[in-house]
Amino acid sequence: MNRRSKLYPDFPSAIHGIEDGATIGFGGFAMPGVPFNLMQALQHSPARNLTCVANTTGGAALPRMPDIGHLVERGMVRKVICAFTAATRASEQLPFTKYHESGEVEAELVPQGTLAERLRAAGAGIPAFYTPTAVGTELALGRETRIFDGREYLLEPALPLDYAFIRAHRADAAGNLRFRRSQRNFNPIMAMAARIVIAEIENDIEPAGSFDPDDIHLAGIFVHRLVVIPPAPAGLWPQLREPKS
Amino acid sequence: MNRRSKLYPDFPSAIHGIEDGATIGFGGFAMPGVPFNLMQALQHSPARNLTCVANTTGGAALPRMPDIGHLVERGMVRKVICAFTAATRASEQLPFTKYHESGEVEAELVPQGTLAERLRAAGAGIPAFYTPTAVGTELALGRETRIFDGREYLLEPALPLDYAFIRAHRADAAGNLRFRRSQRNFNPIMAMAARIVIAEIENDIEPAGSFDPDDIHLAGIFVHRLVVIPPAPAGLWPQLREPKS
Amino acid sequence: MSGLTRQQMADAIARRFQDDWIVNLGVGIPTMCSNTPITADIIYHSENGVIGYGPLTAPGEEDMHLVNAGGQHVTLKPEAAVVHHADSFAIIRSGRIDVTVMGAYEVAATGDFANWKVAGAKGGGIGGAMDLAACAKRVFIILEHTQRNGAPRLLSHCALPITARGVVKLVATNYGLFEPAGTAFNLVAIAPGITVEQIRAATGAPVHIPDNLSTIAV
Amino acid sequence: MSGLTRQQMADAIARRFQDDWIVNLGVGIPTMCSNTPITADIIYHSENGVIGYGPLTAPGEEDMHLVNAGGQHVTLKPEAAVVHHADSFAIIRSGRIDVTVMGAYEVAATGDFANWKVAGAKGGGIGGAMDLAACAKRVFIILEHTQRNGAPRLLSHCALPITARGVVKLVATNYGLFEPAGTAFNLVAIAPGITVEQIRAATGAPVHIPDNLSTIAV
Repeated sequence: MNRRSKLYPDFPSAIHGIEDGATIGFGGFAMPGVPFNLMQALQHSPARNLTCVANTTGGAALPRMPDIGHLVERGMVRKVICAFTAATRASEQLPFTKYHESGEVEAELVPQGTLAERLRAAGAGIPAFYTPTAVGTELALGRETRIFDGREYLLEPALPLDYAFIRAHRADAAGNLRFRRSQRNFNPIMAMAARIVIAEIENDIEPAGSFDPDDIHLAGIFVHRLVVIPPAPAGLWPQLREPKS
Repeated sequence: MNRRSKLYPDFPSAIHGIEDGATIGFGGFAMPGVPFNLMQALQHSPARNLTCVANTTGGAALPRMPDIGHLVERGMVRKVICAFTAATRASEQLPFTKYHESGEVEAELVPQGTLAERLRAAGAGIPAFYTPTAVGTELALGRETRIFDGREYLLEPALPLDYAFIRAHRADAAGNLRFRRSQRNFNPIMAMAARIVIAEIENDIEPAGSFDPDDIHLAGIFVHRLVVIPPAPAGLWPQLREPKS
Repeated sequence: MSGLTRQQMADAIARRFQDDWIVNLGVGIPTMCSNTPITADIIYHSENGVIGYGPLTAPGEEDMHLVNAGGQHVTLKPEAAVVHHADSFAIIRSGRIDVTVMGAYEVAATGDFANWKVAGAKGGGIGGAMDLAACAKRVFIILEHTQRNGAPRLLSHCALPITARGVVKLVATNYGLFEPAGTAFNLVAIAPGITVEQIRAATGAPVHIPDNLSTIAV
Repeated sequence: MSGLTRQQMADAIARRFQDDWIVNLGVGIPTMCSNTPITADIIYHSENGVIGYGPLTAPGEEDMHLVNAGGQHVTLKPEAAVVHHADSFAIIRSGRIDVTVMGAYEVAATGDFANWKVAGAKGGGIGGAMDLAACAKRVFIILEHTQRNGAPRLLSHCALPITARGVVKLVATNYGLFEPAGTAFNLVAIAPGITVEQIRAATGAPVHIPDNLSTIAV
């Protein structure tokens, strides 16, 4: 092997070199699979003018874990691209909302399936595709649509990422990853959409060849940097949500 | 469970009801994952005017196993959609070629990645997408192209199937499937593109819950009929190819 | 709130589920459909890629890697399989969800509904609702019949930005079960203790009453 | 056939591979690149979804579930992973293949090449060639310098239907290594025992000869 090791000793070194203006995607859905530790490290990096892509800007549920809202509060974010940019209940407010309403941060609201497919398209070399989602809604205003077989579809562009921050359960030294249960969610497609993929891993890195090649959820060719999550409290782990009132 | 069993006793019963004019996709690439037994059963069915989708029309290599060429020879096929509709060497000829050249059977030649993506699109509710493949070639003549970010792309439609015939290594009673090694190839995406999925399985059907939910290659909701492949010679199994001269 | 409880509204919807249906339950009251004892053998699908989940996990036994689309910890049935987000929405967009049950702010007689953006807000919370609404075979909605101030939520036309156009097949409120029928709602069944007059007064669209009006069993 | 053998042509290409490259080898002579002893640590990708395969399997030890894109039985390296066909071509179309090495009937100085359809044929055999040619970072071609009748395969313009336009970066023939340069080929290195005059006579486009012409090590 002439290959350089993908293993980084800690989160700050794993996220080194993120340029101002970069587009970063964050995996995860609810608690499982969110790269909490990488997101926390990013808060302390000098990167600015970021475009952040994730399911949600975060902060709606307790306990509050590292999320895009924290980056916004630190003035690091130019734009978010999410399926939730505001709370779904009129009685709630996301931390992000005041920055959005003041015009400080731009937001692109994207249906979750369209978000997933735009990421998948970027990772698959597809520049644009048509989807039935959002046709006839405010999100389609002024947008290009087209009829196929009598049904109207919306043209959607790929959403390529500079970086993907992801979290996985197990990794081998070649960067092959396995996710556990609903931890998988956006993580593989964020990775495939990105130029550089940084993964926090819940277990020690295993030797290449530890996984059956049939049982790899994300091939190592997509994964560039690995960092092992230490036990709590040094490392951040999913917590039980407080029930909604 | 009120659910009807997905298990069928033999290949003829598993392929019952294929209508004239149906579009059928066949998984497999080279020998691994080809549903030889279902294809053999189909040769003896009354279905006619079929549109057949697969990587190749078959018959280029020895030993010759059941392939689309056999269906063509029996007059069952109206059209094929394949990445190989003729041999790549001038010195070879596919069994399909004479039916194609005589105009008896129509052929749509599709680059392999475009074929895979058109199937994937059908299974993902995407009616059409853009791809860089085949731009500037004979296959793009008269076709719609479009520039994104300065690069030219070809519009490609989804390729939905009425039936997918596939082959897998293991199945549970819920129809969850596992493929082994390069047997996976087109099989999961053929299945997702189809209304009805018929799978020949290389091992006895295992109880639901036998597989870790993280290690299922095709979810049972996509799979409608299962049939277990008997040992040779009653069942057809991949053979070693004779080396090309 | 008179008429059906939240669980009874969910029950009235869940009893419509049929064998082999693939069902997606939205956050809130729709989630309660999984508490309804029904004989139909259905498969629950969650946007985050969990196919074949079962009841909520007992407290203390949560699997921290496993939640449904509402972030609740759930159990898995033996037939369960996990896929990634793009494959999960491939299932949705390709029309394989037999019914999606969602909450809403408003439903119109046209079959439109609104559930992602409140009046005057910048931004919204769409999640998977637009994909599900546009692509599921059936959209069932559960919502309180009126707002807290008594204003109707069942309308001739939605005032809020819609989630999808003309897709709602069935609506459960605390007053009854309704079908959007274009310019009016058809009352399918009425909640015990509720009168047709109460419904007409609380609905922002005409309501057709069938000759033999059945009462929802609770 | 004078000049390089088929294996030597493959060797001349394989020695250009660099550490960490993801390499896709086409059927025929390109496959022989995997026989070349090189120090670069590369990863082989096959269209049928095999990432990280190794040498051909020894006779009698074939895994009947495992072949490369040429249908040959191969071994797996420890880092191997298997994906389905759509994901395999996602890797290709998204530009992650560092080099694709293919055979061809013709290559043009313009960087066009033709390898899927013979003259006068109805139908063709494209396989993954058009996807790879359109999307790989580099397209390297290996082919005999001339047809059996002596007609050139390196041309100003392809006569056969092309596979992709303007993509070829490097060409290995039995006569040498060439770079398409628009209206001419640049001769990068010459095969031992071959003369510049032989090359010029057998090439259907102008050939630029560098001042210090190197000879391919065999």
